[in-house]
Amino acid sequence: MRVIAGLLLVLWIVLPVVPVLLWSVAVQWAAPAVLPPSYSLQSFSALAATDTVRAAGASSLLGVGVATVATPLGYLGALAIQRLPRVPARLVELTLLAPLAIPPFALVMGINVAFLRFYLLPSVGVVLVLAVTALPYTAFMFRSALATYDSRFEEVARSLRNLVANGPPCPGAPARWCNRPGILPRVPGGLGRLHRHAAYRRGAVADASHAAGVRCVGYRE
Amino acid sequence: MSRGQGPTTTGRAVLFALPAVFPVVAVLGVSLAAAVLQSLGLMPFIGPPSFSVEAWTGNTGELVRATGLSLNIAATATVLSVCIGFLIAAYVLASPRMGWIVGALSAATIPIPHLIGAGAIGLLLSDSGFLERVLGMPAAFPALVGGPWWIAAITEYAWKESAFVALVVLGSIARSVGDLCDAAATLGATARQRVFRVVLPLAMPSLAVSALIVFVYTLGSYEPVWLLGPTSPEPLPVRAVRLFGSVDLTARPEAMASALVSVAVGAGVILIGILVVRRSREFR
Amino acid sequence: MPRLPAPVSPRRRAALYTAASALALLLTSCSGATVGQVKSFESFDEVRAEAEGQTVDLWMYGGDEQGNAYVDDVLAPAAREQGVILRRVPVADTQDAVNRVLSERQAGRDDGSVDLVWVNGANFSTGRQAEVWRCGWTDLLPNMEYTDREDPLILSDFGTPVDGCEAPWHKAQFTFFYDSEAIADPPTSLAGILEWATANPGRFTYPAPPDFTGSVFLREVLLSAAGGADQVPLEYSEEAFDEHAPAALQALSEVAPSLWREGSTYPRDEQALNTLFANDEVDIAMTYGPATLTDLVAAGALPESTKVLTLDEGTVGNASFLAIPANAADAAGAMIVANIALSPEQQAAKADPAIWGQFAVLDTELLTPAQQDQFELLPESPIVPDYAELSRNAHGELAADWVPALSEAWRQDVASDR
Amino acid sequence: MSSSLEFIGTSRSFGEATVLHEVSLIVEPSRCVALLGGSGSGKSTLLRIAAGLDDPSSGQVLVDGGDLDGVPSEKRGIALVFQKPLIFPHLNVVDNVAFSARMAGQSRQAARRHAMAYLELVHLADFAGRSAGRLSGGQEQRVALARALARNPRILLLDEPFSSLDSRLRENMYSLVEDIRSELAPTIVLVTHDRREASILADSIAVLDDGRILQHGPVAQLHYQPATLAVNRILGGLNAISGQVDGGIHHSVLGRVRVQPGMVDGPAFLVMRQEAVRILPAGEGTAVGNVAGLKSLGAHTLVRTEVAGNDGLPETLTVEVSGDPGVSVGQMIGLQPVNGSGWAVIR
Repeated sequence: MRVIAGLLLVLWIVLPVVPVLLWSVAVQWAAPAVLPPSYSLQSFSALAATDTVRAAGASSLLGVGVATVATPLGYLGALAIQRLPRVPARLVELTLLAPLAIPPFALVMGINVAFLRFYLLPSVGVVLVLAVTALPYTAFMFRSALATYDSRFEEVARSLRNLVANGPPCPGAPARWCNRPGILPRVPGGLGRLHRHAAYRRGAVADASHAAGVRCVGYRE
Repeated sequence: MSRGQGPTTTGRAVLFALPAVFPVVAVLGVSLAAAVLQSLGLMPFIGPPSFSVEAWTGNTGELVRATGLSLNIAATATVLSVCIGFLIAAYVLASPRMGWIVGALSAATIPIPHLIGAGAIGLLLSDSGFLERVLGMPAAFPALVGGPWWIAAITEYAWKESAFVALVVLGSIARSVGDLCDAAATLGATARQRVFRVVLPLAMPSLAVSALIVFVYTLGSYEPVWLLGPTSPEPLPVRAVRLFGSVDLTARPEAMASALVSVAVGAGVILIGILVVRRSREFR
Repeated sequence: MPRLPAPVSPRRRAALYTAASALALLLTSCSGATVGQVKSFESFDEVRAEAEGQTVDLWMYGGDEQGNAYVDDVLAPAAREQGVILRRVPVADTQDAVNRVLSERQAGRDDGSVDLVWVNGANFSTGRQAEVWRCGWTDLLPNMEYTDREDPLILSDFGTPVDGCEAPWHKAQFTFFYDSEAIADPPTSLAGILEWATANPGRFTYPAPPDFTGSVFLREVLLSAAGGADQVPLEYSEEAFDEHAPAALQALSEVAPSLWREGSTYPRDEQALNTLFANDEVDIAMTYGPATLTDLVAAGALPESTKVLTLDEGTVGNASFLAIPANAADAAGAMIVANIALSPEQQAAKADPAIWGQFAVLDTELLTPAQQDQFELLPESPIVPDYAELSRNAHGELAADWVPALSEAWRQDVASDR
Repeated sequence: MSSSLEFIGTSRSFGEATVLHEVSLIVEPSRCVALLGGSGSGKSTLLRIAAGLDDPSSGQVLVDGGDLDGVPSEKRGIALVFQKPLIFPHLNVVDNVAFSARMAGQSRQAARRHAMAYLELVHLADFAGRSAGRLSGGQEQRVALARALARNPRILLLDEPFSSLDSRLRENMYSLVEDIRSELAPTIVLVTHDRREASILADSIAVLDDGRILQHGPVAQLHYQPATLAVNRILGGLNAISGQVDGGIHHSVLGRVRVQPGMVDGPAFLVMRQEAVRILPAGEGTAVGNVAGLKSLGAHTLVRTEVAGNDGLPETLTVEVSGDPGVSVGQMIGLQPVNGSGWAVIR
């Protein structure tokens, strides 16, 4: 029973990819042939073409650019939401959520002219728009990361800073921890979460969550 | 909680908020303002600007129909994504070996763009597509791509977004759910009961949030409905993009009106969603 | 702890002001932006001098692999020999390039990123309305001498006078093709095709307008329903539309239940129609670029039994052009490219079915014998007859304004019906 | 409703590492056995195997003589209280306690009524409507206990349930367990690393070390008659004096001490609990020691003495004295076992 459920889920996930994979090695493949009559790796040679390589490079650069902008901004936004009084915090929260509601095509249709008018480099404009659409995700990921930290942590950091201010060196902790309490000590946590997120994307999630949760339904297999 | 302790902390917090808030407000503000102006005929390509609500009132029936269709597609896709996503998550938690495979495969589909996903679903479900060929080209093969029920488009959304839902759910409960399931088992809960009486309620908050995101995303997404839907009727994004790209320069205001309706519906859904989630948390 | 109301910090206020003034700037100068005076050239030598070292961005539909390869491998090297770097910018729809130019004009930019566009009649007309094209430059091109100045296809584009605002590139003839294994005795007129479709339910369809090919089909039905190409005025008017469109729409509505999928949906574009044809779902298909058929059959994308179907009453033909936006940053370089593209060598290379197979716009009688030989020696396509045969009884395009009007009417009456 | 629980040759390995080595143990109905051992000794694994949350690599688990192999956790009728309370966050207090009854198919109302009785037992009836997040640690653990008991388990397994509580709360929990034992008389297996807790709560203690049961017996036996040096150490015994047994008498720096009958002749350690030695003025007692150190335990003091006998190397002997020991470092004192005989172990 459980095996059947698993196979169905695998089928659900994999089936749409199958024709794509087959087409990628097919020379020609007209109906009603269930499988391509002949195979070739020729289409993959296009991967080495300069156009493809350039496009891949541009995409990667764009991705890196957007991540570089959206990650720290999201972190700062999350920090602000955590520290601001209730009403302004809500406002910031809603503002950072707002790009979710706006479909990218609508965003681009409207802003195109403004970018041109301000002589914004096209690449900068694209990064800006994509970063804005990515902000809801980074901000809220950092928010939940920060929420898991006890506020006591902040108090410890604060008392450490007082120690520094009053003379004695910060005991046992690198000086940078004392100088910027509440910021640096937390970043690794947030980044850790990011890394975990990245790991999820690579499929490692199954492993991690598994160790924790395998036992849920069946204790034996 | 120690938040908002006096003006200096608040001031610093405002400073933190600015770099994130400013670009959002600027980009959204400018693009929405430009869209509103264009929809009202105040930013024409040719001729002097002249105020007109024609783009909004000229074809209200079609605008309403497009909105209804978009809402229907988004709602169906969201329900499917949430159900299947939860099943995937529950299965990953439940089965040691197979679960690992299912989880890894599911997570691997997340970086695939919707456009590619739409192409894949098209190859799979279209007339004389892969599925029909595998089934031996039956005469009764239903019109999935371009059919009246938007099945291929909705399947594409469900396929891509169920993986997203599963990822969010696993990320939020994986740490606590194992122990709680142990506790439930020793309290007499069967496997089924553990899934629906423990895992499901635990996953509820992340399911709600991901449902909201999926709904708003599918509402405003263009490629899958354009590639996999029928020629007519049109959902909002398809209508907006078609009019935006029309050779008829006077169609631009209507394109903007369609886009703005899509924005308004998305914003409305998010607001309602936030209220509902808040309310249900208070009731607990 | 009681929550304190947040004081609006000066910085925040400053940010608000910045945003507001940015918007204001946008609003005050949002319309009627005028592009700076277009620099005109007195002679082609002047153009040559200016063009040296320029990089020309040619925006063109990117979905035709043979066309892409021709530009990259044949045209661009020839341009480089004359000191101009040619860069191909692929777009999904030619209107995207026009939109880009329009947006730049709206933003008052005179350093436009589009230098050269492969336009079709509808886009050209749109751009003319908005006055975004540079005009009066084609007479400077030395290679224009090989074209027939009286050729109506070159004088007007979809009913819009060309006026030296675009340089001809190649000719195209709307063409049907069919699967000779499925149809032994193909119809020979458009009315015959519709009859055949009714008699063979589910075996025919056409791309949904506003797709380019679908729009052409619509116009052909309009002309056929009106009793011939000479019955419909080229100029668009509401009266002419109301007189002739209903019959065409009725014919399409009547045939719709017999189309593929009972006409409940239509293929999105020419590629989608080709896929249906290749998968043996329909037996007749159509294209405005018959040149591509040879390669598609050779590559196996279309069955070997594919045959061109010529109509007794002829089909619509046009020339496609290269246009230069008025705000192009590298207009001189663009002219150089347009001139090279018109050269007999390039036209002959492009006409080779193995390269692209597009019909030349040159008048062979104006060529030297050596140049004529280049065309004589071109291999013949096993699928596509020569231009003379394809364009027999051909008629010209209706004015561009017919295009959106027909598409919209089709969407309302035919597509939404089912 | 109480049952017996029996492990027969239960082993468990994870890959290369073997956590349990053929553990055999019998727990009689209504008795309370404490599994005592340090971290990593395998005691929690043994409980998880009993509860069905883990499978033994080999061996059997029997309840009332019936083999549990293949019986899923939820059908075993064995409740487990974990180190963490593991309160269901989506349910309030009473619904947490009512969980097992709901899973068994009872109506919400009946399940809650049933649950209230157990909340009263743990003195939390007033908190029934409270959400799970708003309880203190001690309250959470009491809810967990009530929730486990509400299942009417044949056997109750407690996996260090009180280790995270402060000492006063812990005392309260001990008396709560006493109440529960006298009222419901469940069979209990308690896992703990705290020998005091084991001694207070359990009828017998099984000492687990490195996946093996070293000794299982009544509390007093474990303390005064340990089977090995390790058991002595785990139960807090500080003294092991090397020497020789000859004819039932142990010879060492402490002199001649009568040991248990049946002890074979040869080298052996004399184990003598620190509480079982008395300090006397110098010159009295069976041995003479030199006070080497004093360590206060509050009301008690540990006096570390060095004893040098006629034969052999000097040995350290620690004595636990209540109140002020009245000695100082460097002072010579006399030492004497409280009851004239001692207990010898070979290793």
